[in-house]
Amino acid sequence: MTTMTYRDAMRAAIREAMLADERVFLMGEDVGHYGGCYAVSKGLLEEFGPERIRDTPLSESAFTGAGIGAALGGLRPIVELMTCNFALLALDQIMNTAATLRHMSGGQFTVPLVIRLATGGGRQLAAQHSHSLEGWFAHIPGLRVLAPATVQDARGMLAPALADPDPVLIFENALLYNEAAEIDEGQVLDIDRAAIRRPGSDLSLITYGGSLGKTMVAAEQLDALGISVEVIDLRVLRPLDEGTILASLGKTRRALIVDEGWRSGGISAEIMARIIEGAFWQLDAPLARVCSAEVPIPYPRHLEEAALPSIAGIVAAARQVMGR
Amino acid sequence: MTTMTYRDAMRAAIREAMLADERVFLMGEDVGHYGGCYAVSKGLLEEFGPERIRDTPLSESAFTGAGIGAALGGLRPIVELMTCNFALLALDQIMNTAATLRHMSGGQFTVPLVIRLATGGGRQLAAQHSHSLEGWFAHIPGLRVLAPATVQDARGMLAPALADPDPVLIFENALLYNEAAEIDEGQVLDIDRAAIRRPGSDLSLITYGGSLGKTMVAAEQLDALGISVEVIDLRVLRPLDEGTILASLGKTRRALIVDEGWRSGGISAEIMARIIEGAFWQLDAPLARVCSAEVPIPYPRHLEEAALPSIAGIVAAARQVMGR
Amino acid sequence: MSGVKVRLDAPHCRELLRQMLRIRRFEEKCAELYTKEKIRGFLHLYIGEEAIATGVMQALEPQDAVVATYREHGHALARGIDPRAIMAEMFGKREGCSGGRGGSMHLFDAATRFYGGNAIVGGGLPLAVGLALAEQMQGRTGLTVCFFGEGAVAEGEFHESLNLAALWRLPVLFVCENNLYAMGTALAISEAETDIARKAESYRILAEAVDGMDVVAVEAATRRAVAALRAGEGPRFLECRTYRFRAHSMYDPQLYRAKAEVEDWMHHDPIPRFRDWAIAAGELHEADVATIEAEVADEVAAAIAFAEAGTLEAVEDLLRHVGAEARA
Amino acid sequence: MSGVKVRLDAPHCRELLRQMLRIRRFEEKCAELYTKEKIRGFLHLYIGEEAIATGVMQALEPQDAVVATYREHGHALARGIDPRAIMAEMFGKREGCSGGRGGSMHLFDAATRFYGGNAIVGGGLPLAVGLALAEQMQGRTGLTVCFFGEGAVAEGEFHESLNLAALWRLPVLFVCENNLYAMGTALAISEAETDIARKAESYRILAEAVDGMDVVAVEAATRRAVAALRAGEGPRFLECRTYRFRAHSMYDPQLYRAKAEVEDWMHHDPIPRFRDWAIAAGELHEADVATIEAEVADEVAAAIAFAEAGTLEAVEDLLRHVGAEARA
Ligand SMILES: Cc1ncc(C[n+]2csc(CCOP(=O)(O)OP(=O)(O)O)c2C)c(N)n1
Ligand SMILES: Cc1ncc(C[n+]2csc(CCOP(=O)(O)OP(=O)(O)O)c2C)c(N)n1
Ligand SMILES: [Mg+2]
Ligand SMILES: [Mg+2]
Repeated sequence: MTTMTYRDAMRAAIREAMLADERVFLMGEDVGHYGGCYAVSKGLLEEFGPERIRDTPLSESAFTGAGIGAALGGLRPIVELMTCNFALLALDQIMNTAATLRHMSGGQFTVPLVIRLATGGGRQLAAQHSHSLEGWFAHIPGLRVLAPATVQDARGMLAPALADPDPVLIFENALLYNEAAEIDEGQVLDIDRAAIRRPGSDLSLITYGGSLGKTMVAAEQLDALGISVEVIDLRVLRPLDEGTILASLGKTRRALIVDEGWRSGGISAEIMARIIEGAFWQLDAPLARVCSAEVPIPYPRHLEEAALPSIAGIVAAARQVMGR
Repeated sequence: MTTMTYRDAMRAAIREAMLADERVFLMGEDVGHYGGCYAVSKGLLEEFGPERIRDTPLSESAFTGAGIGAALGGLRPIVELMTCNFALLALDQIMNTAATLRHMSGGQFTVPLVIRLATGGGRQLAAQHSHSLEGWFAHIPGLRVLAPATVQDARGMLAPALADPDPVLIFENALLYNEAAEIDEGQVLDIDRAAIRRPGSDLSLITYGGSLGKTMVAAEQLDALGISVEVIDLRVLRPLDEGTILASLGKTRRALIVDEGWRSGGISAEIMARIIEGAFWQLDAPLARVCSAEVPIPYPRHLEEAALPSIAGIVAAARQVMGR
Repeated sequence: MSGVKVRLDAPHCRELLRQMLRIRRFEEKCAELYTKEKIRGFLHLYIGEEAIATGVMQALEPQDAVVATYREHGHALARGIDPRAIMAEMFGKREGCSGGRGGSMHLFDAATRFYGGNAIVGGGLPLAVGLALAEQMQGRTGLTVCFFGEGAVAEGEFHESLNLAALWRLPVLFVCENNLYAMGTALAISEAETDIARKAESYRILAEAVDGMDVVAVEAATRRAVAALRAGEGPRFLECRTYRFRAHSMYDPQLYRAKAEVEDWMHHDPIPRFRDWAIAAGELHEADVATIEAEVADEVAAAIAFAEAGTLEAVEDLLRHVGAEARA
Repeated sequence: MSGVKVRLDAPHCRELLRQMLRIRRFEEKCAELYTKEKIRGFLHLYIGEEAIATGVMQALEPQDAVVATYREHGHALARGIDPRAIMAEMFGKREGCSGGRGGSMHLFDAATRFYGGNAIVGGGLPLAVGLALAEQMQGRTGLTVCFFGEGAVAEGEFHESLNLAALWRLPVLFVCENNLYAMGTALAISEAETDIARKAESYRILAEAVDGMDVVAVEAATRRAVAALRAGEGPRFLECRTYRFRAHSMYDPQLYRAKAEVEDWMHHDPIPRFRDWAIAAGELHEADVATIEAEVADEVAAAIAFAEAGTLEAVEDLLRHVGAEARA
C-alpha cells in the first residue's frame, strides 16, 4: 500500500505505461515544458523527452485527430485535452472519426486512443471553464467513457484503457487532483464495472467522479438519520454497468442520482431511464436526481456553490425520496 | 389555407422575415449560389442579393461565431449550418459563446441569433451524415431548441425564433423537406408549447421532428387494435413543455417515447426522467422508448432501416407497454 | 516504379491511360447505377479530375498511406483497391471494401493503407498528420498522402494540420484538388487569397501548383515532392488545378456555374489530352487504346457483376463494428 | 483624439503614462488581493504588456468595439471601463462590470462596447468578425479591435476568421499580443512560421509588426491601421512583440523559461522606458510622474474600497441571466 495523490496516481500510471510500451506517448497542450496544466505530467518531459511528452500548439482539433491517426498507425497515444471545455473544439474528430472509423471501415481499422480531460467546476472558473460534459460523450456509440473518482481508479484505469482497442475517454474531475489516499499500486482494475463504495439497504445513491466525495459524506449523514445508503460509483459512463445498478435497486427499491452535469439531458436522466426500464415494478418511490442548476456556472463562490450539487442538497433530496 | 412543402414553408418564412426586417439575413455554406443544400433558399439570392443571402466558406466555427457577433452588433442573423453533423465544428461557439454571453456579461449582451440545421438519417448517408443531435443541444442552458415536425411549424416557427432575444436552434429533419400539407400561412405559433397531434386516452406517444410521421401511423395501427393513443409532438426540445407531457400522462398513465437519437443519453431519457419526477405515482406501467440503435448509422438500406425507429418497432413497443 | 523523373515509355503511357480510363468508365457506370437505385446515398463523381489520383499514386509505394475525401473512387481505384470490392461497397454489400457499412463516401482498405473516405470536409487532414507521426516515431519510411478539395482550405483543420505537419517535419504530402468550386461556392467567394499554393508558405511548407488536367505534370510534381519527403525534408504541398465535369453530387442542379464554363473545361479533359499526346509521341497506338478500353470495360462489368452477386449482411449483425467484439 | 500621427505633446505623454500606470498598479493590487483570496478563479496579469492596450486604445472612438481575452484587465481599463466596476467584478460583486457573474476572465461593458473577456483561446476572433459585419451591413462607421495572444494563432478559428474578415473586407483590426509563450509553450515549439505578421499575407491582409514595449510605436501603428480601416480598406493585422513579466496565471511555477530571460525583458519595461524618454524629451517632469502615481494609487484604492463595499447577489437569483426574463 502506498499513499499518493490523485495527480501523482495519474502520473504514475502514465509513467508506467510509457515504460512498459514504447508505443505509448503523451500529447497535448503544455504537457511538457509547463508540466501539465494540472501538473499531472510534471517531470515526464525530463524522463522521456519531447518526442514522447509532446507539447502541441493550441490546435485541439488537429492534435486530437493526429492522435487518431497515430493510433491507426500503430502507436498508443494518450491525448490530453486540458479540459472538456476545450474538447468541444475537437468533438468533430472524436465523434465523426474516432468513434466511427471502426464501423465505417467494416472493422478493418481500430483507434486505440486514450483521451484524458479534466472536467467539473468548483474553482470559480466561471462559465467557460466549469463544464461537466462527460455525460454528453457517453451518448456516443464507439467510445468508452471513464470517470475515475478515487485515487485507486486514477492509478489503475489508464492501463486497461490503453489496452482497449477502441477510443477511451478519461474524465478527471479537477477538484480531485489534490486528494490523497492509500492505494494498492499493483491492483488490476477492470473498466467494465461500477463499484459499490458503501453497501446499504434503504437507498441507492448513484454517482461518479467529482461527486463521489460529497455523496459519501451525505451517506454518512443519512446513516446518522437511520437511512442505510448504498453508494454506487459508476466509474464507467459508457457502457453503463446496468447490472450493478439494477442489483442495488433490487435491494433498496429507491434511488437518487447525483451528477455534476446540468440537469436536463444529463447522464442522470439516462440512469433514471435504465432503472425505469429494468426495475420499475420494484420501485417504492420516484427516482430523483441532484444535478447542477441549469445556468452557465457563475463566478462568485456563493453562486457557484448554489449551482453545483452540495452535500446538503443530496441529503435533502435523499430524505425526500425516503419520505422522511 | 395554402398547400406547400416543408421546404417551401421554410423558404417562405425566411422570405417573410427578410422582407419584414432588414436586420435579418441568411448566412451559411451554399445558401446563395447553390440555392441551399436542401434547396430551402433557392431563389432568395436573386431576390435579396449576396449581402443578405451570404455564402460562406467552409468555416463552421467562424461563421457561426460571426453570426453571434452580428447579433451582438444589432443584426438578426439566420445561420444555416447545413447539418448537425457539421455543427460539431461550431459547438464551441454555440456553447461557450452564444449560450453563455448573456450570463457572463450579467445580462448586458444578448445574442438574438437563429441557427438552422438539418438533422436525421434515413437517406443512406452513413456514419458521418446521419446524426440526430438535437437532444444534445437541448442540454445547454441559454439555448432554445426547436424541432418543427409539420409544414405548419416549418412555416411558423422562424418568426418567433427571430423575435427571441436569445439564441434559438431550429432542427429540420431532412426527410421532411418534401412533405406537403395544407397550412394556414397567417397562423402565429408559439415556441413554448408542445402540441397534441392526436388525442387519446390509453397511451401517450411522445415524439418530435422526423419521428412524428411514423408515430402517427403507428397510432393509427394501435387504434385499430383498440388502443387509444395520444400523440404529443414536443416541438420545443428546450425548454421542455413539461406541463403538456404531464397532463397527458395524468390521463393515459402510460407513455412511450420515440426519438431518432441514439438511445443512451438521448432526449428520450430526459422525458422519462421528467415523467418519473412529475407523475411517478400515476404510472400504470414502465415507461419505454424507441430510439436509434447505438451504432454509427450504416450505409446499406436494410441496416439503416433496422437502426432507426420504425413504425413496426413503435407498435411493438407500445403493445408491450400496454401489455397486449 | 521509383525515381524522380517520369519515364514516359510505352508501358508507362499505357498504365497512365489505363488508370484514368478505369476511373472514368467506372464512374460513368456508377452514375447509371445511381439512377437505377443500385447505389444510394451521396455519390460524388471524380470525372474530369482523374489525372490527379492517377499521377499522384504513381509515385507511391505500398508502405505509404492515403487519406482521401468523399470524392474518392478515383483514389481508391488508382491506389489499387479491387474495383469489385469498391463497387460492392457502393451496393452496400458485405463483400464491399468496407464490408458494405460505408458506401461511396467511406471506402477503406487496410491492404493498401487506404484510410478513407471521409465525409467531413477537412476531417482527413489531422488524420494524415497522425499517420505520418506514427511513421516518424516508429522510424518507418512510409509517407502519407492527403487529398482534399480547395473548399477544405477554409476550414480551421487545414490550418492546424499544416502547422503541425511542418512544425514536426512530418512526411505528409498535402494534395489540394482545386476544382474551383466547393459545392456551389466558387473559390473567389470563399478565399481572400485564391492562390492556394501560396498559403503553404505561412507554414514554411514548400508548395507547387500544377496543371491537374495533365497527368504527366502531376506525376512529375509528385515524384519531386515524394523524393523530398523520403529524404526527411518535412511536408510538401501540391495544388492541382482541375475541374469537376459533373455535378457536385447527384442532387445538384448546378445553378452556380455556366454550361459554357463546363464545356470550356471539357476541352482540357485529361484523358483525350494525354491519349492524343501519347499517340502523337508514338508511345501509344490506336489499337492500344482500344485494347485498354476493352479491358477496362470488362473490369467494370466484372465489378458490377460481383457487386450484384454480393450478399447483404444479416440484420442481426446491426451492432457489429461499433467496438471490438472482445476486448484485447 | 484622431489623426494618423501621434502628437507627443505633454498632455498626451501624461495620458500615455497614466494609462500604463493605471494598469500596472491596478494589477499589482490584484495579485495581492488574489493571495488574500479576495479575487478567486484564474487571474491572468497583463503586467509588462501595458503599452499595447494603452497604445491601441488611443486610436479608437466610442463607436468602436473591442474584443479581448482572459488577460484583459489592461484592455478594459484602457478602454475606459470604470476601474471600480472592474475590481468589483473580480470580487464577484453585483456592482461589477458583469454583475459579478464573470470574474477576471469575463469583463464586459456595453457602454464602451467592450465584448469581453473570452476564456476560450481564439474564441473571440469570430465574434469580432461578426461585430464588424454588423457595422458594415448597417452602414455604420465603427471598427472592431480584436486582441489575442500568439498562442491563438495556431487555432483553426484564427484562420477561419482572418479569411472571413479579408474576404468580406470587414473593418477589423486584429492585434496579436505576441508575448512568446502560450502558457508554457514557446512560440518556436508551437508555430512552424514564427514570424506571426507574415501569416496575415496568406489572407491578403496587410500586417505590421511593432515593438509592443514601445507605447508610441504601438499607437502610431494603430493609427495607421485605423485610418486605413476607416477608409474601408478592409482588415488590418498588427503584431505587437511583447513579454509577460508575471506567471501565466497565479498557478504557474514558470518551469518553462529562465529567470534570466524574464529579467532581460524587464529591461524593456514599457513604463520606465516611456517615462524616461518623455522626461528626457522635456514633455514630462518628475513632478508629473509623482502626481500621476498618486492619482493612480488613489484610483486603485477607490476601486478596492468600492469592491469591498459591494454586495453579493442573492442566491435566489442564481438562475438569472440564462435567458431573457420575458421574451420580446
Ligand atoms: C465540415 C463539413 N461541412 C460541410 C459539408 C458539406 N459539403 C460536402 S462537400 C462540400 C464542398 C467541398 O468542396 P471541396 O473541398 O472543394 O471539395 P470538392 O467537392 O470540390 O471535391 C460541402 C460544403 C461537409 N461534408 N463537411
Ligand atoms: C481553446 C482553449 N484551449 C486551451 C486553453 C487553456 N489556455 C488558457 S490561456 C492559454 C495560453 C494562451 O496563450 P496566448 O494565446 O499566447 O495568450 P497569452 O496567455 O500569452 O496572453 C491556454 C493554453 C483555453 N483557455 N482555451
Ligand atoms: Mg472543390
Ligand atoms: Mg502568449
